[in-house]
Amino acid sequence: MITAFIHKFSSPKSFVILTEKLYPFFIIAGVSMLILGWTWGLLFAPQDAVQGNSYRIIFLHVPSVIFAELIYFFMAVCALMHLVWRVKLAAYLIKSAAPIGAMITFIGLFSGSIWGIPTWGTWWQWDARITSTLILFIMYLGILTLHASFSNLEKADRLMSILVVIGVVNIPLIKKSVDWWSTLHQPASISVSGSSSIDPSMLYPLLISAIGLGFTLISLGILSSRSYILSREKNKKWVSERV
Amino acid sequence: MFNSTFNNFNEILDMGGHGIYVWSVYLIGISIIAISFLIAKKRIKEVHKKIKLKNASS
Amino acid sequence: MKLFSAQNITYSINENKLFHKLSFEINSAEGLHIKGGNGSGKSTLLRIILGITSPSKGSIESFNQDLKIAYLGHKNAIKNYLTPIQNLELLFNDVELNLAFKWLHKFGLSHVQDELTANLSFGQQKKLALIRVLAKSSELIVLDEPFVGLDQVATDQLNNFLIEKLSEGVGLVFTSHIKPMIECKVLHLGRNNA
Amino acid sequence: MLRLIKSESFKLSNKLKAWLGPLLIMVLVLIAFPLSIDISQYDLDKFYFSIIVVSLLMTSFVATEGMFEEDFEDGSLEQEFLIEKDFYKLVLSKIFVYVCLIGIPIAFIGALFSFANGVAIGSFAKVFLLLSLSNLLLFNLFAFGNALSINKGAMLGVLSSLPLALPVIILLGRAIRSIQYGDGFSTIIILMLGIGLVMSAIMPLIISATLKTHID
Repeated sequence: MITAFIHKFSSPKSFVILTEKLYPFFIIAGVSMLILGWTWGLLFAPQDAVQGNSYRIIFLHVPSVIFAELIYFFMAVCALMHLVWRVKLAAYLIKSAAPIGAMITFIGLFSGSIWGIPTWGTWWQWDARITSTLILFIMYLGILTLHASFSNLEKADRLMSILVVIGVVNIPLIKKSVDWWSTLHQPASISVSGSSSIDPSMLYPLLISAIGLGFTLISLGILSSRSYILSREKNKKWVSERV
Repeated sequence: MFNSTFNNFNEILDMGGHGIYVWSVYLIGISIIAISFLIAKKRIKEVHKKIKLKNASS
Repeated sequence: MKLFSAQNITYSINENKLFHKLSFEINSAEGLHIKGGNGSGKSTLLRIILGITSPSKGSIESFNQDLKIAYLGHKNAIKNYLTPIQNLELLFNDVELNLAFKWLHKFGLSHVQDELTANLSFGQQKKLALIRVLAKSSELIVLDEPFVGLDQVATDQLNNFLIEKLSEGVGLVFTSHIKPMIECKVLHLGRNNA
Repeated sequence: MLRLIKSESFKLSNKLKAWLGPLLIMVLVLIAFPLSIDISQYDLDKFYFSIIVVSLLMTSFVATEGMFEEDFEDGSLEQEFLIEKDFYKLVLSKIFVYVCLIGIPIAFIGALFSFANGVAIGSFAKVFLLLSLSNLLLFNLFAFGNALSINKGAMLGVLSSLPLALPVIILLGRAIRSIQYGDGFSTIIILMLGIGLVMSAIMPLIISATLKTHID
C-alpha cells in the first residue's frame, strides 16, 4: 500500500512538471531574499565589537555551511527511500543534489578560510569543525566518483545510496570529536532551542539570507534534476513528447 | 537599525581594513553560484537537443 | 513436478529492454534449452532463474525454497592460484570428494592435478569447473554454454551425464549454440518470444 | 560458518602477496619514517605513534584491497549466493580471517616498533591491544569500501571509505595520548571494543547488501 502511494507521487514525470511550475517562485523568492539579507547585513547591520567588519562574511558563511549539511541529510533521506522502496526519483535527486552540495560546502570552506585570516590570523586550522566540513566535501566528491564508476546506472544508484546512508552516520561522529579535540572554532552562533547569542540586528539578516540561499539552492536543484531526469529517462515516451 | 553603518562609498569598500576579505568572499561565492546556474541551464539545453535528435531519427 | 515458473517477465538495463514478456516453466525430469543470439539475454535469464537477479517486470515463482541447484556460468569459480585438487577440496565435503576425483580421472585431468590451475588450458579449466556440477547431488542443473571449449569425448560424457540425470528426475536448464543430443523444450530469445 | 572460515583462511594463506605484502609494507613504512627525519632520537618517541597510526591506516587498506574482487571476478560470489542466499556469513568469516591473519600481525609489528622507539616496555601490551582493536574497526570499514568499488580498483574504495575511518583515527589518537599520560585507558578500550562488536555485527549486513547489488 505504502509502496504504491510513494510510487504514485514519485514518478519522475510528475516531479518534472511540478517543479517546473514551482521554479519561478523559488528563484524570485530566493534571489530577492538574498539581495535583501546581504544588503542589510553588509551595509546596515552594526559593526561587531570584537571582529570589526570582517564578521560580515557570516551572512554567506553560516548559511552555506548549514546547507552543506542539510543537503547531505536530504540525500540520506532520498537514499533510504531508494533502498527501501526502490524509488527511482530518489536516486535521481541524490545524483543531482550531490554536485550542489559539494559546491556549497566549498563556498562554506573557503569563506571560512578567508574569514579566518583577519580574525584568527591563519586561513586554516586543524579544528574539528573545519576538518569535518572538509571531510564532508570529500564525501560529496566520493559519492559522485562512485556513481560515475559504474556503467550500469541502476547498480550505481543503489551503491551510491548505500554509501550516502553510511556516510550520514559519519557526520555526527566527526562532529562529536569536537569535544575530543581542543577546538579553536567559536561555538555555533545560533541554536535552534535556546536563546541566540547574537544580536537581533545581525540575526534577522542572517536568517533572511539563510532562507534566501535555501530557495536559491532549491531552484538550482530543480534545474539540475530536470536535466538529469530527462537524460536518464530519454527512452521514455513522456520525455519525447515533452521536448 | 536601518541607518547605514557606513558614511560613504569608500568606507563601504574599505570596511575598516577588512573590505578585501569581505568583498572577495561575496564576489567569489556569488559567481560560483551563478556559474552553477549557467551550467545547469546549459545541461538542460543539451539534453533537449539530444532528445530532439533522437526523436527526429526514429 | 514444477520447479520454477515465470510469467510475462521483462528485463531491462538502463531502460533498454533485453527481453520482453517471457513466460515459461521448468519441471523436474525435463530439459529446457535456451537459444538466442549474442546479447539476447540468455545468461541474464539463467540468473533470474537462479534468483540472483530479479526481472524488471513480471512475476517469478520457485516452488521449493531449498531447491538444490548446481550452476556453472561464464565465470568458472575456479581459483587459479590453487591446484585442481585443492580447488575440489574447497568445494566438496569428504563424501562428494570421491566422486569428484572420479570425474577428474574420467576427464583425463589426473596428470595435471598437482599443477597450478593457472597453467591449465582453457578446456581443462572448463572441465574442472564442470566437476562442480557433476559431482554435486542436485535437483536442478543450470548451465551456461556448457559445451564451449570441450573436446568430443568430454562433450559426449557431459551429454550422457545430463541424459542420465534427467532420467533420475533432475530439472535441467541450459544455453547453447550447439544443438545438444538431449531431448528438451526450446526457448528462443530475441524473436518476439516463443 | 566453519566451512567458510576454513576455506577463506586456506585461500588467503595460499596467496603470499595478499597477506605477507601488507606486513612488509607496514615494516617498510615504519622504517622509512625515522629515516626521513634527523636520527636524533630525542623527539621521536613523542610523535612516533602518529606514524604508526597512519601506517596502520595505509596497510589496512592495502590489506583489504582484493578482499572481494577475486571472488566477484571468478564467479565464486554467485556460487556462494546459491548456497547461503546472502553473504552475511561469508563477509563475517572473511573479515575474521583477514583480521586474524593480517590485522593482528600488523598490530604486533606496530607495537614492536613503538617500544623500539622509546615507548615504555610496560605499555607494549596496551599498544598491541589498542592497535588490534583499531584494526578490527578499520578492516570492517575498508571491507565496505572494497565491496562498494569491487572491481574498480582500490582507489575508489579508499575514497569512499577513508572518510568513515577518520573517527577511528581520532579515537586512536586520543587513546594513545591516554597511554602516554596514563589515564582513562580502560574506558577507551571498552569503548573501542563496544564499537568493534557492534560494527562487526552490522558492517557484514551492509557489505552483504552491497555485494548482492554487484552480482545483480
